[in-house]
Amino acid sequence: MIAIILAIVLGLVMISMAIAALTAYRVRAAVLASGIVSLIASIIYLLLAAPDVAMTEAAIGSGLTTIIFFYVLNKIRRSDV
Amino acid sequence: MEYLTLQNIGLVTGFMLMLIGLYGALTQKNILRIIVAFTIFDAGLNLVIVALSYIKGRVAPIIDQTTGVTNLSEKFVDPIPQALVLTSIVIGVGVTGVMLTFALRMFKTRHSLDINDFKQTKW
Amino acid sequence: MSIDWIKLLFTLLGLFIVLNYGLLQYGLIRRITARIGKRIGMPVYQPYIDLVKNYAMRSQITHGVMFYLGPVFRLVGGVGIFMFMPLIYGSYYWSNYSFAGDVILIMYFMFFGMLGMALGASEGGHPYSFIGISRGLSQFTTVEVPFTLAVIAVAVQHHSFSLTEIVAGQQGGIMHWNIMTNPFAGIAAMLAFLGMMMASPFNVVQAPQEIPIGPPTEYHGTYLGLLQTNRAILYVSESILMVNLFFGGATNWVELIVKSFCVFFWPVFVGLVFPRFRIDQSIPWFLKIPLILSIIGIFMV
Amino acid sequence: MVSPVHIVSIGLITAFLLGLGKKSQQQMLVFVLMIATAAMTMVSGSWLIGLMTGSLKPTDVFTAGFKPPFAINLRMTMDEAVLTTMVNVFGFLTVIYLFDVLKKAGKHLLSIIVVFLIGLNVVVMTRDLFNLFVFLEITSIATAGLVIIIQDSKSISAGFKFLMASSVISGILLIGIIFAYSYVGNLNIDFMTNLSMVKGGAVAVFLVMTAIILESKQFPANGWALDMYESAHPAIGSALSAVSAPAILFVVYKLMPMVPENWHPVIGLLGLITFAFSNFLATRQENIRRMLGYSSVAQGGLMLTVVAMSVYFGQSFWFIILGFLLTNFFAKAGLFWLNGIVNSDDQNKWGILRKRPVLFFLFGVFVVAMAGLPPFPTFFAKWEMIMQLAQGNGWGWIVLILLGSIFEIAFLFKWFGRVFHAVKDQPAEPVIPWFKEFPVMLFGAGILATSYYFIKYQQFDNLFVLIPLLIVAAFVVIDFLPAFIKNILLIAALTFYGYIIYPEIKGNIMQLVFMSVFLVGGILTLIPGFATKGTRAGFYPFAAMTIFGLIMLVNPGDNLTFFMGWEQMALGSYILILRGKKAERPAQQYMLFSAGGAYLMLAAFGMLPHFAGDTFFGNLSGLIPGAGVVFVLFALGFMLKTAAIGLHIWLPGAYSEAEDDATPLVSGVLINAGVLGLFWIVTSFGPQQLFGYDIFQLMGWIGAITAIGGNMLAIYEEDMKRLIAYSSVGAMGYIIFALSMDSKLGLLIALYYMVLHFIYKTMLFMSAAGVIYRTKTRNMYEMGGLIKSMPWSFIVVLIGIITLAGMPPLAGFAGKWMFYNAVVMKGWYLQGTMVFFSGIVAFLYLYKLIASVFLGQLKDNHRRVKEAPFVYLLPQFIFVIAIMVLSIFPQVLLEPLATIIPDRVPGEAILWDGRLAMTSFGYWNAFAVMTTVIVMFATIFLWLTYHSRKAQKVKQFNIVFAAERPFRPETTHVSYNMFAGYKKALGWLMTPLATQFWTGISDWSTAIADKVRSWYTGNGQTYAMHLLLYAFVLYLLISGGKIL
Amino acid sequence: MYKNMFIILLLAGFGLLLGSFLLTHHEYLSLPQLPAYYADNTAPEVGAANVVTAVVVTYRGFDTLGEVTILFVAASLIAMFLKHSKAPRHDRHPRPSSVILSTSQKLLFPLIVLFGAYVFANGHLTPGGGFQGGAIIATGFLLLLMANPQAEFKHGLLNAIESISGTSYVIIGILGAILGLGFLDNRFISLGQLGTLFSAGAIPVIYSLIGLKVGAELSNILHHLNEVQNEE
Repeated sequence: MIAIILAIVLGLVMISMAIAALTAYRVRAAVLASGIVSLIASIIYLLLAAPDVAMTEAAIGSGLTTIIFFYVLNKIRRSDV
Repeated sequence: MEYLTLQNIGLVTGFMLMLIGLYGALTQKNILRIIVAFTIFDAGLNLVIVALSYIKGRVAPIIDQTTGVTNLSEKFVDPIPQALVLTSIVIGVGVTGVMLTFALRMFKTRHSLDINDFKQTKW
Repeated sequence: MSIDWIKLLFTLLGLFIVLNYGLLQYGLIRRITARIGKRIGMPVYQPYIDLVKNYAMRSQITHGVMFYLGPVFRLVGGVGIFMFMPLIYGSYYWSNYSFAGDVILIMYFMFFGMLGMALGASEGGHPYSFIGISRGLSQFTTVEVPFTLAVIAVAVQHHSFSLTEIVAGQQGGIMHWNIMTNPFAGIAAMLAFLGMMMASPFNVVQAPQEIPIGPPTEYHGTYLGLLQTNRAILYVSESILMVNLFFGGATNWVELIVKSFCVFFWPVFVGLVFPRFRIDQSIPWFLKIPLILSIIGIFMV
Repeated sequence: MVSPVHIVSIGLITAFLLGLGKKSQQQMLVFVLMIATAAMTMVSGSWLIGLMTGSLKPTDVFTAGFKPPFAINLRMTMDEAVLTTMVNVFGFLTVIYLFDVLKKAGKHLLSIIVVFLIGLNVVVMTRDLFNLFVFLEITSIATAGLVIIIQDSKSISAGFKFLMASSVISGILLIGIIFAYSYVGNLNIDFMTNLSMVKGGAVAVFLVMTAIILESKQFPANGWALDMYESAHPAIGSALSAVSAPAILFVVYKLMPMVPENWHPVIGLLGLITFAFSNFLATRQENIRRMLGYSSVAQGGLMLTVVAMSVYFGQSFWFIILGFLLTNFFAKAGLFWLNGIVNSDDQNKWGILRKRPVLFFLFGVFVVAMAGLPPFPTFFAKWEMIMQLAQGNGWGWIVLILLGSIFEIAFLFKWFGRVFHAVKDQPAEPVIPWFKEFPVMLFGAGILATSYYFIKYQQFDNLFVLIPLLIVAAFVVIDFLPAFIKNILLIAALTFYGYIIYPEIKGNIMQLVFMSVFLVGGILTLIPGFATKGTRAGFYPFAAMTIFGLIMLVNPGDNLTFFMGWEQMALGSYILILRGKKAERPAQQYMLFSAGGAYLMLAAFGMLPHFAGDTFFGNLSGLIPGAGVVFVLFALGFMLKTAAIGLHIWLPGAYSEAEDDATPLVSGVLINAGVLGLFWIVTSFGPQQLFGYDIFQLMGWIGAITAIGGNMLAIYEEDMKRLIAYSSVGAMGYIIFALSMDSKLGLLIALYYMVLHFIYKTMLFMSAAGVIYRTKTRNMYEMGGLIKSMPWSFIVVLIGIITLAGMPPLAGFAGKWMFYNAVVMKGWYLQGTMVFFSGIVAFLYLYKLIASVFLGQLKDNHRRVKEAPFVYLLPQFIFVIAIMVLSIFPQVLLEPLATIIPDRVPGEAILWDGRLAMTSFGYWNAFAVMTTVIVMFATIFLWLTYHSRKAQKVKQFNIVFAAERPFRPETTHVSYNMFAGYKKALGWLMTPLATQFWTGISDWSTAIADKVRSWYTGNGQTYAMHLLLYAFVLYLLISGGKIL
Repeated sequence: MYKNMFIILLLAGFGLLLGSFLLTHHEYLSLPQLPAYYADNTAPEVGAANVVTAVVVTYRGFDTLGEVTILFVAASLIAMFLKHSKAPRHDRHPRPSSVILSTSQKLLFPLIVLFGAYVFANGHLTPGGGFQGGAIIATGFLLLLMANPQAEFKHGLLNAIESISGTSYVIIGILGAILGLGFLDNRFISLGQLGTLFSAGAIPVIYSLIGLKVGAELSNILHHLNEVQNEE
């Protein structure tokens, strides 16, 4: 039951983060938000008995992707990114 | 209440993320945001897949002391979707990386990140 | 095929009669026309004088082969129409060479002379002859339409294209004439006949300087003589055609001459009354009234 | 035997090892790549050969050693062998073709290329759904990498659009896969055929299928693909088109077993819509690469249809799909590669190819093959497809296919024509490296070889199909010889062919008549060719093709041969017309109308088996319900060739702009093909009704109007050849009218006129050719007085026009006489009068023709003009003799012709009493008329000659002119605007309604195409949305609005 | 705006489609045949404790090969796309990294790499494997980059690692086909004792190679992104 409540909460946070990612003023924030979405996803994966996936998501989906994003953002120096 | 299972929560959340991601991909003007939206779509998709592998009350498909070596098919969750998601995540990062490089180059050619500025070819 | 020499003789005799008749008729008509116009006019025998004079002329020139052949074609056309037409109903010897073909042959043979003449005149190179020819051909195309329809109407009525048959069908009194049994076709044909004769009001084709038919400026001497000969024969032949088609034909020479004279007088009469049409007026005219009449005529059958 | 999996391992090892390479070793790396692709080719090729010869059995490769569904398995059967071989051969050639690019590009590109090939190979071979997904992704990313070989802003943004689209597609696919898994519990295609039966499983099938269909670039959700085609390097475009698309379609094929039966037509229809619309839009394309892109997409659509309907097509499936697949493979790749060689998307720049005969020839081969004309595989595939569809009453489908095909022909031949006439001020001798030429030539050889096997597979009658084709091929090969040798050879070939064919057909007078018209016409029209100097490259193969195409029509034996002959003739004559100096547009029109007619016929051929079984035309006499439609389609098809009014606008341009001495062939001879067809249907169908209306009645009116229209239009022509051309329209109207009377006399007239028209029209065109050859102009107002320098030509024209006009005593009168009898017997007075009127109208233009060219004043610049060359005159006088014989003894022709007419046809025939022809209405004795006229003529002529023997010849300037030099000299020529009065009076009759109509259609289609293609906004996002929209609509179509 | 509404409608339709899945789908009560087979037979057949790993590396090893290839082709594409500018170095405006970063990097990098190696080498026993391990290694590399943005890396080394590990992977796959039962079969090396490091036949080898390769590829991507000329 706790797992379910936790899952619901995490799910809601994910969805709101996703919406935040689309509405954020700065692209950086959007990228960060999407990184958080991935991160939370990896927690949910743990709840769903998928530790392998959780690790991968955390390392790649959340970590690396965000890093690559920031690299690119750094290369594009603009006020609104 | 009977629908309020972990799997269904995962599925619904995943679907929502997919839709949000798609909406973003179809409405955002900034190329980088479009890519962000696609990653959200991917995340939702992966969540759906993993959620499908889940069976209530079972454990991760890894043999250890707690599971023993017998009757594993009644103890484990489905390993296949998990394997698929592994692949899917890696593919996702590959595609995202490629798209980002494209975005970088597109920005270099036109000094813009607006998707509407890249309509050199049409009709 | 053995040649029937006696028939040939009769045909030539007929040709001679028709030639004389044509010349006299022409003179007479000119005379009458002049009288109506309050002029004295030329003597009736004037065409003979013209003819003889022209044949006797000595200084002759030619622009080339086709110029030379033009009058030949023309006269062949005229004589041909005569040759292929039965003159007197019921007479073997006076049926000429009508065994070679029916009314269609005659209708198409009219073009023969015209074409040759047109070509001959063209070779002269004078622009006016081109203009005249273009007018003549233009008008002729539209004249032929109602006429052909009328002929078809008659042919259908008698179930034959053969002139002999058609004449045969009209025997037995004036009420059997096609002009009576099928007045629409008859009238249409008579209107078309006006154009065929190129008489006023449809004589813009022959308007003085632009004349391909009749004595043009280019043609003189023998050429002109040939053309005049042709005119005499052709006009009479066409009249006879009309007689055969619509006025019951003729069983003897007198009847033939009387009838054809009357038929011939019709365009003269009209010409005296009406002013000349321009070419672009005459074309639609032929495609209106005569055409409609002939169509009615054909559906009457 | 090497396991197919080693295609992958070889490739991957190469790809990975390439990473070790250094910059300085780049050239070596390229060779390594070459060797690797060659090795891959050998593996798949050896499987292909092994499977074909039967030495190998179809195999499954079990990866990891577990049987499916426990592990992924790759399959290698004939299908996979073909496709992987295609992919790998193509890869090998691409590496060669891109040699210069790759030498500079760096090792990464090499890796990407080989990974791309691996991706495609596995996509073809794998039987696992998720594995398919993975390798599709590989292919996608590799494609994105290949698109940016040219790193310009266009290709980069196109690549990005592609990535967006493929993200959406792969999302849909993955969702579908996962749904499928959750329903059936495994991922192997062979174990989920029952997927759609499971409750909810249809959704999974739908998603997977939709994704694959979207991946196959179906209209209209394919903007991304088009942009890619437009901006990518041509070699890459060719890869996308030639191997990517087939691989995806093969996936569709693999997945079809799990698709419910009732979806097949929907998917098929979507493919056809793509085919029709993409081709339609391609007509508006100026950019070559984008046009080829549209074309590729269209081909993909067509193949999707075939694949989707594979169950329906049954036995013929492989034949059809291979036809499309291989043609697309060879031809599209070849065209893209040529684009790379020319290195320009501007059609006018393609003139470079004209300097390279071999490349240009291959270009033509590719275009023709794409367009689906014989003898290339698409032609047979399309035929078979339509026959199959017709059996299932798929008329709507047929309409779409034919529409698409006609658009396809439109843009392909527009392009071809443009290139043919491209300005030649290109760099003198373009340097084309061997490695660019080699693949093109190889693929050219490939398509020719494929065609050969397709023809062989059909098992045609050798004498009527194979020998002609071989002769044509031989003339292609010997095209470098001087013209006169080829001329002799072709005439000899035709004569010889006539010799061997005669025993085959001598029992059948109809075939004999048409065969002799085509053969004799062919030979005689070739004779003037002796006057040309040089090699006259490209003329003889197509002259041969035209003539032999015509010959194939005569004794076809089956419908396919007839149609093949028809198309072949159209193609050959198209080229002959195109060779004219200003013939680009007319030839294009000609092609379009020809193709339109051909496709109408094709549809009719599809319907025919419903009524007649498999036999050629069969016994169709009597009223069969519904046969009227077939009849109308055929009639329209043939009347397009005979240029019935409304369908005639291609004719004057095509005939007049063709090379002068080729015109007699394409007009006088060729037009009889239409007559042949019409005669065939009229006799075999008999009277038919359409919606209760008698079709013959309608045809009669069409004929009458055509006769008037054609002749009316001829009157006002200032151009000699156009005038004669319009006269052909009129004559054809006459024939159509005669045929539609459906009486013994009527058919006889048609046949007689066919022969006669052939004689005098060929003669007139040759005469015109001779005049034009000498005067170098076609405008009649620039001529005049040529009788003096060209008397022989004049005589020919004079006889020609007397015959044409139907004046006694020449042969034309026979037609007129029979005509009157027939009309009166039939009772079609009004139509008859119209035709008659047209006959008189003919006098006007005939007079104009002869008078303004040969009579009147000689022009200054023509003073030194000589008589036309002997080789021009010779055939003309052969025709003159023929006319004379026919004039005196018409029964020589008329009696045999009368035996052709079947007994079924009502009405009375001509009775012959010696030389006297009789009907119940009239009579006519040609001999007597001729004799009389000759005697009269001779008498008068001799008398005149005697009388005016001293006539003095007048020189030209003996006539006084008084005129100033006007601004436009031609306006003072008497023949200019000659029948002005007539025009004023009857000009309204020739309001160019037909031209307006067709121009309108063209304008409208342009406008619509512009509207439709504005759908492709160029915005990647919009394209992504299209994908979803497409999926949505597809869902509605499949489900009918209900939940699946 | 209408366009957005339209897209929302479209997505609503898509959502309905997905929703219909929720309606028809039911959570498994027991595993279907195929995953049940994996669960039961992984240990005896493949010898891996981690069933997911067994599926990834052996049963669906071909997928994984593809996956590696995807990363490879993506890395190649990025490398090709972001060719190093030929502009001289001094054009750039170096921003020295903080002292903390540069010192911690020296300490952390080996640790991170070691951890990554641990993750992939134990992939058949515990959660984790080549991809995760590779990503971790790449993170270490990232640290390196951040500490020395201007450092000249021998990406030849990265390339060599990538190439050799990739090639070895394929060769092991071929060995599986020759010595074992099929391409990528892990059983040509003895399966060993379940649950120990040297068990599960070739799986640890393969996963290590994958780990190395993925690590090298991801590092390469980061490296190339780092090298690309900064936008003015």
